[in-house]
Amino acid sequence: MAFDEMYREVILDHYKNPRGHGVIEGADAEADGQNPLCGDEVSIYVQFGADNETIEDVKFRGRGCAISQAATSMLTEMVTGRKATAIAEMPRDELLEEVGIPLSPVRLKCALLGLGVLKVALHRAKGTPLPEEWAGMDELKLT
Amino acid sequence: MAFDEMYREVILDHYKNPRGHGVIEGADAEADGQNPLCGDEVSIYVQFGADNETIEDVKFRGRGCAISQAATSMLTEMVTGRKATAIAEMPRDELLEEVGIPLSPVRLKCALLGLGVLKVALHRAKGTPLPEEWAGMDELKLT
Amino acid sequence: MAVTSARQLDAAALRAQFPIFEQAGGARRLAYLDSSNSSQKPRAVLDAMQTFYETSYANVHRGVYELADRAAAAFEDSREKVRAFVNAGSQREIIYTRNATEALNLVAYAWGLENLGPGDVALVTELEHHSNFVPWQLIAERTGATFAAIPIEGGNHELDLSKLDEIAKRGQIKVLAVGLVNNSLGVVNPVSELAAWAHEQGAICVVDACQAAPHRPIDVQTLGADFVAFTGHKMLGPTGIGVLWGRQELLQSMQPFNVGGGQIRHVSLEKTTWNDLPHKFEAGTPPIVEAIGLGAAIDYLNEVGLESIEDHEVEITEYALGRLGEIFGLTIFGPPLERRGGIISFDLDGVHPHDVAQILGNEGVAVRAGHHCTQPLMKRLGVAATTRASFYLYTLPEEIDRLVDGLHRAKKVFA
Amino acid sequence: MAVTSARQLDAAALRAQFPIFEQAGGARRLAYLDSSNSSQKPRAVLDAMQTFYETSYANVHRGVYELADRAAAAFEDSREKVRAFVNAGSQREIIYTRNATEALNLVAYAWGLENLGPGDVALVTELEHHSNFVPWQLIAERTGATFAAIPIEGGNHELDLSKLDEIAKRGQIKVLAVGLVNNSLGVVNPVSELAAWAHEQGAICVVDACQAAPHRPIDVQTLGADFVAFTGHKMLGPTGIGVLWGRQELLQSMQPFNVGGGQIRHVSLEKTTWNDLPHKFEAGTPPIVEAIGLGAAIDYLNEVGLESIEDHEVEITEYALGRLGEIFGLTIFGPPLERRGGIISFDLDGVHPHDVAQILGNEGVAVRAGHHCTQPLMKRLGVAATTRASFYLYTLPEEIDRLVDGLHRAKKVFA
Ligand SMILES: Cc1ncc(COP(=O)(O)O)c(C=O)c1O
Ligand SMILES: Cc1ncc(COP(=O)(O)O)c(C=O)c1O
Repeated sequence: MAFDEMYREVILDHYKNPRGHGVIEGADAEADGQNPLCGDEVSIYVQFGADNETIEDVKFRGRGCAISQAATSMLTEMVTGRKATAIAEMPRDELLEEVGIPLSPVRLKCALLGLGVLKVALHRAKGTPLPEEWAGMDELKLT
Repeated sequence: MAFDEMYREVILDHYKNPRGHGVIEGADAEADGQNPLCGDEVSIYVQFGADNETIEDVKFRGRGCAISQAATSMLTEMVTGRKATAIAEMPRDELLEEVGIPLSPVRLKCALLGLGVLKVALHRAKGTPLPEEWAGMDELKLT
Repeated sequence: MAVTSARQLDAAALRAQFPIFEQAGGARRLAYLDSSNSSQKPRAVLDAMQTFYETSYANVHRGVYELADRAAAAFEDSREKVRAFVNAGSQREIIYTRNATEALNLVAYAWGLENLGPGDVALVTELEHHSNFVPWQLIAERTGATFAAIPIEGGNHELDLSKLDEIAKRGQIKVLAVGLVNNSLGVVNPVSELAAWAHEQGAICVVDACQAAPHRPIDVQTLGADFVAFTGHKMLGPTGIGVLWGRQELLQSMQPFNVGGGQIRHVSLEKTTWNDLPHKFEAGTPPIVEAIGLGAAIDYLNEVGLESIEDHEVEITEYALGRLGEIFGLTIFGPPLERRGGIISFDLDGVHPHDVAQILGNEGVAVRAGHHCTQPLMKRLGVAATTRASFYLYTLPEEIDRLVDGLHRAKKVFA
Repeated sequence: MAVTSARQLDAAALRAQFPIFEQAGGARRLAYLDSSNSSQKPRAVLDAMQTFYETSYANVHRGVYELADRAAAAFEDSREKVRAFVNAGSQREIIYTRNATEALNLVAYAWGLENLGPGDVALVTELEHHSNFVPWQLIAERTGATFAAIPIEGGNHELDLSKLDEIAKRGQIKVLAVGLVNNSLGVVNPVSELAAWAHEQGAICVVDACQAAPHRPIDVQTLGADFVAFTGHKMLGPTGIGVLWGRQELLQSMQPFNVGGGQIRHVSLEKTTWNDLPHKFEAGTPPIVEAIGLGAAIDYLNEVGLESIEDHEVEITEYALGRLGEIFGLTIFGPPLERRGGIISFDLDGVHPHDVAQILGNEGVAVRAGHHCTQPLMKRLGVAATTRASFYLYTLPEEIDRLVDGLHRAKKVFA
C-alpha cells in the first residue's frame, strides 16, 4: 500500500482540523476509551435534543494517531441528528466506508475507537445494546 | 542394545534372589527413597559395628524394576565392612561398574536409587555430606 | 464395533506423512505406542511452522508493518481453528497456555483463589492426572476448602457414582475437576452427567480433555462443562502450547492469572486494568508459532476426520485387547471397549513395568511404564506402576503384534 | 566507542543466514528494526527444531525407549547450554517457562505470596516493562504489602538513585524488581549496584534481562541478583519458551507455582511432595522442542560472540543517533550511547508515533510504535507512545538510512 493511499487528503484534513472537537459541560451522555495497544484516547460527549433521543450535539477530545482522530471527527459529523438507538445499531462498516482507506486489523482498532466509545456513552445513558460484534469495545473501562 | 546385554544373568540373579533383603529393627541408620518417575521404592537399614562407624550389617526392602532392586542388592554386598565416611564419598561409578550394563539417563536413576537412599541414611545418622554430584538424591523426601 | 458413516482411514498411508517413521534407525522400524504421552507430528504441521518463521515471523498485536500484520492475522486464524474444533461460541473463549497443566492451574488460581473457602469442597476424581488433581489440592489448602476425590469401583476401575450423594454431604461442592478420558487406563468418564450433577450442587465443572481432544469430536456447547483444557503436543501439534476454553461470563468475572505484557489495558502505579478476552489471560508474548502449528494440526485432524480417527482407534484397541488377552499372566486394567479410549494399561506377572518397557524398547516398541502421573489411581490399583500402550491414527495392527511378541520375550527373560 | 578485542562481525554475511531476509516480498527489502520486540531466527535454529521433530521427538523424562532417551538427553543438553550462557552454578537453577513474563510471575507468586505482607515494600522502577511491574503490584495488593517504584530523572530518563534513601523509609523493602536494559528507551540500569543496595535492605533482587541476554554477556554469579529472567524469542530462539535463573537456596525454599505433571514427587489425597529442582517449577510437558531451538540459538550467539554483537550494536546505535539527530523536530529519549542498549525511541514533532510507524511500514521499514508495555514510563515522559527502532546482529547501516528517509517522508505528509 502506498502511503498516500492511507493518508489521503480528507484524513489529514480531519486530523488537522477536527470537527466537533471540544467538551460539552454537563453532557447527557459521555464516555472515555483507550486503545490498550497504542494508548490512543478518546472522550466523547453527547447532548440530546428535546425528544431526549436524537443526538443534537456531539463533541470529542482525544489524542492519538491520524486514523483514530480523523475517524472520530468524521463520526461526529455522521451521527449528529440521528437517534441513539440508530447509532447503537450502526454497523462499523458505515464508518469504515466513510474513512475509506484499507486498514490492517491493528489500524482497524484505531479507526473504530471513537465509535466504540460513543456506543458505550449511549449504552450508559440509554441502555442501548453493545453488540458482540464490537469485539473488545464492550469492555472499555470507563474512568 | 540387545535385551540380553541389559538383563544379564547376574542382574536377574540379584533381582530374583536379593542379598541383604529385609529389615533391621532399631537400625542405627535408615532412610526411604522413591524414584518419582516410576514409583520405585527402596528402604535401607544400617547397623554399625563396635566402632560406630563401620557398616556391619545393611538390609533393604523395596519394590521396583530389576535394575533398581538388583543394584541395591549388589550395593549391600559392596558396602558391608566399610566405614560410613567412605561410603558417603563412594563415587557412583563404583556401583555402576559392578552393575556393569549400559544405562540410559532414566535407567541410571533406577540403578542409583539404592545408593542415594543409603547416603541419605548415613547423612542422617552421621552427618556425612551429600555431594552435589548426587543430582536429585539430596532432596529425597524422607517419609 | 459401532457402525458409523465415517470413512475408514488408511493408517499406513497417513503414516507416510510423519517424518519420524521414515528413519532407517537400524534394522527395526519404530512401533510407537506412546501417543497418549505425546503424539508424533505430520510434515504439514512442521512445514507450517517452518514456513511461518521463514516468511511471516513477527510479534503479534503490536506492529503496524506488514510482517506484524501477517503474523497477527495467522495467529488469530489459528485461534479461530481451535474455536471451531471444539465448537466454542466465541474466539474470546479460547485461551492459549503453555500446556494443559498451565490451563488447569490457571482455573485453579484465577477462579479458585477467589471462590473457594472453608466449608467449600474442591472435588476431583481418583482417575485424574496429577495436573487436574494437585492444583485443586493446593488451592484448597491455600483457601481452607476441603479437598476430596470421587473414588473408583474395583471391577472396571470406573468412577463410583454411587458415592456422589455421600460426598455432597461433606460441604458445599464448588468445583468438580474431571477428565474426559483417563490417561493411564483409558476410562471414559460420563462427563455430561457429572457436569449436570456439579451444576445442581452449585459447582463449576472443569474438564481435562487432553486424552479426548486428539481422538474424538468435542463440542463444548453440548458437553455441559464450564472449562475444558487440552494440550497441543498430544494432538499432532507442537510442544509449548495448550488450550483453555472457558465460558465467557466466567472468564470475564475472573481475576487474571499471570500478568504483564499484552494482557493489560492500562497500568499506573495506583491501578492496573486488564485487556479484553482472551488477552486478559495471555500474559507476555504468546506461543505464536506454536499456535500456527496447532492450527495446522487441527486442519490435518479435520481432513482425516475425528470420527474416522475414533473408529480406527476402536478397531486397533479391540484387536489389541484380544491379542493381549491371549498372554498368560497378563492383567488388563480398566473398562470394556465401549467405555475405553485407545489406551491399554496392563500388568505382566513377575516382570516390573519398567523392565517390560525396557525389553520392548530394546525391540523398537515404544510404550510407557510408570504411574502416568496418576499416583492416586495406582495406589487404588495396588500397583506402583503399569505398562501402557496407546494408539493413534497412525497405529498399525502389526505394531500390536510386535508388542505381543515383545511381551512373550519379556516373560522368557524373567522366567 | 569502547575498544575491545572482539572480532568484528559481518552483519551482511550473518543476514544471509536468516531466511526471512531472503524473501522477494515485493520491490523493497525488509528493514527489520523491531528486534527488541522479537528477533528473527537463523536457519540453524529452525533446522535444529525441524530435525528434532523428524528424528528424535518424544516426551522427556518418562520413557525408556530410544526416542525418549534421545529426546531427554537433547532437552537436558539445552539446559546445560543455557546454564553456561549465563554462567549459572548449576543446571538445577535453570527453569524453563512459557516466556519471560511467566518467569517473573513465577517469582512474584511463588516467592511473593509467602514472603510479602503489610509493612513490606515491593519495589519496581518506572523503567520496568509491565511484565516486571504488574506482577509485583498484584502480589503486593494480595498480601497487603506496599508497592512503589524508583522514579526516573528528567534529563536522560535514567533511574534517580538519589531517591533510594527516601523510598527505604516507606517500609521494609523485601524485593527490588529491575531490568538490566529497558526496552523502550534502551536505558542500561546499574543493576549490580542496585542489587547490592537491595541486599543491604534485606531484599531480594529480581532482574529482567530480556533486553540484555540477547545482546551482551551475562554472568549471574557476578551480577549479584537473586533471580534473572529472559525470553527465547528475542534472542534468535523460538516463541513459547522463557528462562528463569534463580539461586538454588531460594528456589529450594520456595513453594512451587504451577503444579501437576512431572513437577511432582509423590501425590496422595492427603499430601503431595515436589520433585527436585528444576522440575519442581516445570509443571506439565515442558517446551521441549522450543528448548532445542533455544539451545541452537545459544550456539549461534556463542559462535558469533556476544562481545562482537554488543560492539556491532554500539556501532549501529552510534550511527543511528547521529543520523536521527539531523532531523529537525525529532526528539530522542534516553541516555547517551555509553549507557544505552541498541534501542532508540523518539518523537517526531506533529506526527503521532502510530502514523510514523505506518508510513515507515509502508516503505518496508519495520519499527514499533506504542507504549512498549511501559505505560508508567510513558506517563513520566508525558507522551502516549513513542516510535522505537531497535537493532541486532543483522542490522545494517543502510537500514538506518532507510529509516531516516522514511522519517523525512512522514514529515512531508504531515507538513
Ligand atoms: C524488558 C522486557 N521485559 C519483559 C518482556 C516480556 O517478554 P515476553 O513477552 O517474552 O514474556 C519484554 C518483551 O516484551 C521486555 O522487553
Ligand atoms: C489426562 C491428562 N491431563 C493432563 C496432562 C498434562 O498435559 P501437559 O503435560 O501437556 O500439560 C496429560 C498429559 O500428560 C494427560 O494425559
